[in-house]
Amino acid sequence: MIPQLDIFILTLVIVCAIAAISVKDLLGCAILFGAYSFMMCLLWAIMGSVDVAFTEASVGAGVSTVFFVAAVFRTTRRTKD
Amino acid sequence: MEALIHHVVGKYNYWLYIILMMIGLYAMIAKNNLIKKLVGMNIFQTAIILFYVSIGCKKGATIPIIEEHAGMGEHAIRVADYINPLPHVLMLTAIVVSVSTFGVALALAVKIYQQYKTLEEDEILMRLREK
Amino acid sequence: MEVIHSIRPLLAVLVSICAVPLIASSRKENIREMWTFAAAIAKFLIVVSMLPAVLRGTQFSYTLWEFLPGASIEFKVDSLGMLFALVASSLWIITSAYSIGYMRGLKEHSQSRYFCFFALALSATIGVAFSANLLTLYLFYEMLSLATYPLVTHHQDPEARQSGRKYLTYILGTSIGLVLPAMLVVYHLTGSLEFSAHGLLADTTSKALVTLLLLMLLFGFAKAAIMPFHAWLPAAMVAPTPVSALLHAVAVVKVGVFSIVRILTGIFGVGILSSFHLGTVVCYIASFTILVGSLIALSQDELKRRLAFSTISQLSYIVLGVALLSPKGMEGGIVHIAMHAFGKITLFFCAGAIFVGTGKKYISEMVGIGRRMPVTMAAFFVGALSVIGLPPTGGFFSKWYLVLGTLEANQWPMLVVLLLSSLLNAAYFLPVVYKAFFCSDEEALFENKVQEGPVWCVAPLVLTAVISLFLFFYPDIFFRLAEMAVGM
Amino acid sequence: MSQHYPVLLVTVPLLSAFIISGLSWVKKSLCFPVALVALGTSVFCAIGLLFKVLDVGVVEYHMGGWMPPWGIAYRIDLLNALVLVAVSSVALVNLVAAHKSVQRDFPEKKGIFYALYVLFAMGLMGITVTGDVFNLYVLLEIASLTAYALIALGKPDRAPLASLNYVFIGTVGACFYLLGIGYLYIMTGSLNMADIASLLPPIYHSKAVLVAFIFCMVGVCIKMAFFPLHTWLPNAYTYAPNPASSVIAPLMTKVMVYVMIRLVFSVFLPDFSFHVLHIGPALVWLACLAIIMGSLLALTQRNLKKMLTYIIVSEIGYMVGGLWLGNRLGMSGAILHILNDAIMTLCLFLAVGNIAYKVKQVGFEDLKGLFRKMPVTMAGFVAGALSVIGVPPTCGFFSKWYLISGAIQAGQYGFMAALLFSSLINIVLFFRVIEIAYFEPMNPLHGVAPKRGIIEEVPLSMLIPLLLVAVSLIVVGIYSGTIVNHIIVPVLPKGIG
Amino acid sequence: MKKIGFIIVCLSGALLLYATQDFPRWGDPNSPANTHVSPRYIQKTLEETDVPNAVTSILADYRGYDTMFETTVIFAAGMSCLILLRVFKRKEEDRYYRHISTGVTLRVKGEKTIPEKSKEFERIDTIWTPYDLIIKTVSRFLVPFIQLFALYVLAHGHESPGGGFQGGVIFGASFIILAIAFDLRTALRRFKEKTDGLLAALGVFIYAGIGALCLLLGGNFLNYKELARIFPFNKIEARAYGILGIETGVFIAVMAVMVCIYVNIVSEGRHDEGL
Repeated sequence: MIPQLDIFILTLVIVCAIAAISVKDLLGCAILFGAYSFMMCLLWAIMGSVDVAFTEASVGAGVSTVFFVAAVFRTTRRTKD
Repeated sequence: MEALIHHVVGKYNYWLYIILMMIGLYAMIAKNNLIKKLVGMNIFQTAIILFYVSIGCKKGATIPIIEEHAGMGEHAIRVADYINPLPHVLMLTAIVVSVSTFGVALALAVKIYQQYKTLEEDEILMRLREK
Repeated sequence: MEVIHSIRPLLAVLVSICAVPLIASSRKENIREMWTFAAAIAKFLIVVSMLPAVLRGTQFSYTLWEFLPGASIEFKVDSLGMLFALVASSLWIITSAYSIGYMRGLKEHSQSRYFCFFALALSATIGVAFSANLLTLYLFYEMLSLATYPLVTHHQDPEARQSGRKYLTYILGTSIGLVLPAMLVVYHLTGSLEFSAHGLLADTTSKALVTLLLLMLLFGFAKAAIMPFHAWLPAAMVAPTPVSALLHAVAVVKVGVFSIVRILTGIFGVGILSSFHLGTVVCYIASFTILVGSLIALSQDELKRRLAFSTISQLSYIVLGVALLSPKGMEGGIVHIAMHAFGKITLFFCAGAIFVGTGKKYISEMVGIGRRMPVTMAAFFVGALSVIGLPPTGGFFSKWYLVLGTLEANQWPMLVVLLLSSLLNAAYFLPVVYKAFFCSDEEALFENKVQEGPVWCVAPLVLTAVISLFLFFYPDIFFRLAEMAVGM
Repeated sequence: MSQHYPVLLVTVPLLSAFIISGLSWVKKSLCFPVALVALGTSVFCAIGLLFKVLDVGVVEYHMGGWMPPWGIAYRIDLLNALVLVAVSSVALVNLVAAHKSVQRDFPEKKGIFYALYVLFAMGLMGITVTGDVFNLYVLLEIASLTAYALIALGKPDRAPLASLNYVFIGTVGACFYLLGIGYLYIMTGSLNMADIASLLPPIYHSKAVLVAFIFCMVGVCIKMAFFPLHTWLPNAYTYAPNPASSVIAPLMTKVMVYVMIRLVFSVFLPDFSFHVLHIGPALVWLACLAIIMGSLLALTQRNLKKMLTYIIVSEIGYMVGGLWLGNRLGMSGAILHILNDAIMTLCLFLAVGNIAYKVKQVGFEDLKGLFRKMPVTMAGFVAGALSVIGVPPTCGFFSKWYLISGAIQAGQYGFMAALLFSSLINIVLFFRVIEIAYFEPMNPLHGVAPKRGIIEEVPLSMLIPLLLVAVSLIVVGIYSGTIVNHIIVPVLPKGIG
Repeated sequence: MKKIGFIIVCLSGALLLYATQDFPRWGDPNSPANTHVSPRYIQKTLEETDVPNAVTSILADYRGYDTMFETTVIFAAGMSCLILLRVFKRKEEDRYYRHISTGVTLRVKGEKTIPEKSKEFERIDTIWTPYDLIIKTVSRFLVPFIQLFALYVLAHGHESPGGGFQGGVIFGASFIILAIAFDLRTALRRFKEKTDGLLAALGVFIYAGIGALCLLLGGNFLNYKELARIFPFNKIEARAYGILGIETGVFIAVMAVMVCIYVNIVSEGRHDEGL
C-alpha cells in the first residue's frame, strides 16, 4: 500500500468526521456521515480487509445513511450545534 | 529523535484511530442534539473497528483469499502472504452491531420527537421541568 | 452434665407459630380465642415437661440448621432459659385471658391481627430463651422486634405512628448498628458463637477490645432499656394494655435483659469481666439507670408511664445483680426476672382494668377509686409491694439477694443505690394506693358502690397477685434454677 | 443428551424466540406457552448443568467441534452454573408473573414482546456461559439491545428518553469493553479466556495490558451502574414497563458483576488483579462511596420504583466491594450476593408490579391503605424489604454476614461501616413506605371492626410467583451455608487469603 | 459540559496513547496477533472447509457461533424498531389523490377512500410527492439487476469478498430504492409486512436450525461435518454447503430486517406514507 495515499485518506476521514459533527444541519450531517463511512471503507480496502470494506460500503455508506435521512425526514433538520 | 520518528512511522494509524475515537467521544459528551450524539457514537464505533483492522495488517501481504492452485498442505501456503483474517471477522460483527444500535436509536429519536417536537436535549429537559 | 437431644425446644417455639394461620383463618371470635388458649397451654405444657429434667441438671438441645461451623440455628434448654421460658409461657395464658376481656371490653378493631402477632411474639420470646448461641438469639430478637411492631402501633393513629417509629428506630437501629458488628467481631475472634459456661472471650487479652464489645452489646440490646436507649419504652405505652403488660413488663424488656445476662455469662464470662474490672463499669451504668428511672417515675401522672419508668429502673436491677459477679447477686438478679414479671404484670393489669372500667388514665383522677374497685386496687397493692420488694411478696427475696450480693462483692455504693431506689419505689407507688383507699368523702371522685371491671379482666390480675404472694412462701423452684444457672 | 446442556441452555430460547416472533404474525395466543416452554427448558438445563458440574467438575463444550482457541468454547465451572440457575429461574418466574399485565398493556404487540423478552434472557445466559471474550461482547449487545427496546415501551413521555440515554452510555460501555479485549488481542493474539490467561503472565508489566484491564473494567462498571457511572440506571428502570423492569433490574446488573468476577478470576488472573497492581483498597473505597451515595439518593426519592433503583445502585457497591476485599470471605459474600440480590430485587419489583397493576401509580402518596387493599402483595413486599435490610433468616442477612466478616478480616472497617450504614438507611426507606401503606388513610372508625370485602388482590398468576419468591428468600437464606461451602468456595482461585 | 467532556476525552486519549508504546509496529507480520491463532485459519481453511475465502470460513464455520448471534442482533434490532414504532390501530386521516390525466390534486376527508387500483386517480403523499418519470423508470429497470447482484454476492461469498450479510443488505436496499422512487405503498404492496416479519424470523431460524440439525445428527452444535450423514457429499464439502446454507439464512434475515427498519422509521410505523 502507498503510505501517502494512506495518510491522505486518513486526513480526509478525520475532516469528514469533524465536519459531520459540527455542521449545523442534520441533513448535511447525514450526507457528511455517509461520506465519512465511505472514506473509512476506502481506508479498509487499502488495508486489505475487503470484506469489512464491502460491508461498510453497503451498510455504513448505504443503508444507515438512508435510515438517517428517513429519520431526519420524520423529525427535523434543525440543530443548535 | 531517530527512535521517535521510527515510533511515529510505526504507529501512526493507531494514533489516528485514537483521534477519531476521541472526536466521537467528545461529540457524545458535549453535543446537545440527540442525533449528533448518535453520529458521535457511530464515529466512536468505527474508530474501534479501524483499530481492529489495523491489528490485522501485515506488510507485503495480500487479502486473505487463498488461491486454489496453491495446493493443499501447509508447505504451499505461506502465512506471511495473507493478511490476518480474524480481526476482519470480528469487525464484520461489530459493524452489524453498530448498525443495529443505530437503527434502534433512530427509532427512539423519532419517538422522542413525536413526544416533544424537538431533539435538543436541553429543550426536552426544560419541557420536563415545566411539567 | 448430660445433654438430651430432643425436638421439644423446637416444638415449644413452633407451637404458637403454627397457631397463627388457625387464628387468622377462624371467622368466629370464640374459636379464635380457643386456638390462642390451645397454643398457650400447649406451649406451657411443653415447657413444663422439660422442667424436671432440667432441675435434675440435664440439658435439652436441638440443632435445627448449621449454616456455618460454630454459627448454627441451635436450641439449648438450660436452667436460665428454663426460668425465663417458664415465666413467659405461664404468663401468656393469663394474658390471653386478660386480653380477651380487654379487647372485647373496648371493642378494639382487627383483633385477629392482634392475636396472630401476639402468638408470633411469644414464639420469638421462647426462641430467645432457648437459643444456644448468639446467632439464634439475634435471629429471634429481631423476629420479636418486628412481630411487636404491629402490636405497638395497634391503634394506627398518628400517636401510634410516632411511637412505632421511635420503637423501631431504637430497637432495630441498635441491634443492626451495634449487635451485628459486635457479633461478627466475636465470631471472627473465636470462630464460634456458642454460649459457653466460662465465656467465649475468656482468653482474650486486649482489654480495649473487650470493653468495646461489652459496651456495644450492652447498649445494642436496647430492649433492656438501659439509659440512654430507654426512650422507646414509655413511647410504646400507647399500645393496648395487655400488650404493654406482657411485652413491656415481661417479654420484650425481659428478652433484652435476658440477652444481656446471656452475653455477660456466656460470651464474656465472669472471669474476664472481673479480671478487667468491667463488672463495675456495668454496675455504674445500671445504677445510673436505676436512680434516674425512679426519679422520672416520680414525676409521671399517667399511670402507665409511671409503670414504664419503674420498669426501666427495675430492669437495671437485674443487670446490676448479674454485673456484681458474686453468686448471690447473680442469683438475685436472675430471680428478679421472675419476681418482677409477676409483680409488674399485676400492676399493668390493674391499670388496664381501671381504664376499661372507668376510662381513667391519670393517677390524679384515681382518688378514691378503691371504693369503686376494691379487688383491683388490692391486687395493685400486692403488686406494688412485690415491686418495691417488701414481704410478704416474692419481690422481697430477689431484692434481698441483691443486697446480699452487694455485700458479698463489697460494692457499698451499689447497696446505697438499691436502698435509695427502694425508697423511691415506695414513694411513687404507695401514694397511689393510699389515695385510692383512704381519702375523705369530699375529695373522692367515685361514689361508694362496688363496680369492678369485666370478670375476664379481674380474674387474671387476682391470679397474678396471688402468685406474687405465693412466691413469697414457695420461691424454691426459681431459686433452684437460678442457683444452677449461676453454678454452671 | 446431558453433554449438550450448555448449548441447549442458550439455543432453545434462541430458536423459540424466532418461532414466537413468527407466531406473532400467525397465532398470538401461542406465543406465551412457547416462551414458557423455552425458559422452562433452560431452567432444567441450568439445574442439570449445576449438578453435572458438582459431579464431574468443569464442563467444556466446543462449538462446531473446533478446539479452542480456534473455535468458540463454553467453559462451565460452579460459578457460571450458579449464576445460570439464578438467571434462568428469575426469567421464568417473572415471565409467568408478567403474562397478565403484558396481556393488558400491549395486546397486539405481545408476540414481539415475548420474543424480545426471551432474547434478553438468552443473551444474559449466553454471557454467563461463554468462555470467549468476543462472544461475550456480542451477547452483551443482544441483551442490551433488547433491554433498550423493552425499556422504551414504558410511559411514552419519559421512557424513550431514558432508553436513549441508556443506549448512549451502554454503547460506550460495550465499546470500552471491546477496546479492552482488542488490546488483549493485540498483545496475546487470542480471544479464548483460558488461552489469554495462560499467555498473559509474561507480559503482566506491559502498559498495554494495564490499559486493557482499565478499559475492560470501566466498560463493565458502566454496564453495571457502579456509582459514578450509574446515571443511566434510575430513569431507565423507573420508566420501564413493569413486566420488563422486573426482569431487567434483577438480572442485568448482577450478570455484569459476574462478568467482572469472571474477568478477574479467569482472564486477568487474581495474581495480576490483586498483586501486580494494588487497586483493591481504592476500589473498596469507591464501593463504600457507591453504597453510601446510593442509600442517600434513595432517601430523596418520593417514588417507590425510583427508590428501589437507587437501592440497586448501593447493592452493586456491596458486590464490587466484596470482590475487591480480596479475601475468600468477601468474595464468597459478593458471589452469594449476586444470587441473593437477584432474588430480593425480583421480589420487590414483582410487588411493585402487582401494586402498579391495581393502582397504576407507585408514588408514595398512591400507596395509602394498601395493607388493607392488597395484604398478600404487601406481605411479599415486606419480605423483600426485610431481606434488603438484612434481617435473619432472610438471605440478605447471610450475604451481609459474609461481606462484613470479609471486611473485618481485611481490616477494611470503612466498608463495614458503609454496609451497616446502608442497612440502617434501608430500615428508614422501607418502613417509611410501610408506614404510609399501613397507617394511611388513618382508620377513622377506631374501635369498630373493619368492614369485610375491601380486599382486592391481583390475579393469582401474579400473586403466586411473588409468594414463591418471598418463600425462596428464606429457603436460600437457610441453605446459604451449603451454597457457600459446596458451590462458591471451590471456585475461589488459589492463592487468595 | 463541554469542558468536562474535553477533559475526559483528553485523559482517555492520553491513556490510549500511553498504551500504544508497547504495541508491536503496525503491519508487523510477527506480532502475536498475526502468529498465535490466525495462521491456522489461513493454512487449514482450504483443506478443512474447502472455502478459499478465509474470512468467510472463519465467519461461518470456525467462529460461526458469533455470527449466529450477530444475525440475532440484527433480528433483535428489527423487532425493536417494529415494537417501538408500529401503530396498529390507525386513526383515519385525510388522504390526497391526484387525477392522473389533469394532475389535479384532491383531498378526501376521513375514512372515505378511492379504491387503490382505480385507473384515473392515484394516491399521493401529503408531505413528499415524488412524481418524476425518469427516476421511476430508471429505478424500475435497476432493481432487478441490484437483486441479481445481491444473489451473486451471496453465492460467491466462498471465493470472493461478500457473503450473506452484504448480499442481504443489497437486496433489502433494492426494495428501499423502490419505496423511495415510487411511494411506500407500492413497495409494501410488493412486499407485505407479514411476509417481511415471517422472513426475518425464518432467516435466523434457518441459521440456528442448521446448527440444531447438526446437534440432532450427533455432533456438536454447528458442526457441519454431520450434515454429510444425510446429504450426498463428503465431510469437507459438507462444511462448504453448511456455510452456504447459513449464509442464505443470514441473507434472508438481513434483507427482511433492513426493509422492516426502514419502513417503520420512515412512516413512523403507520405504513402508509413515507419518503
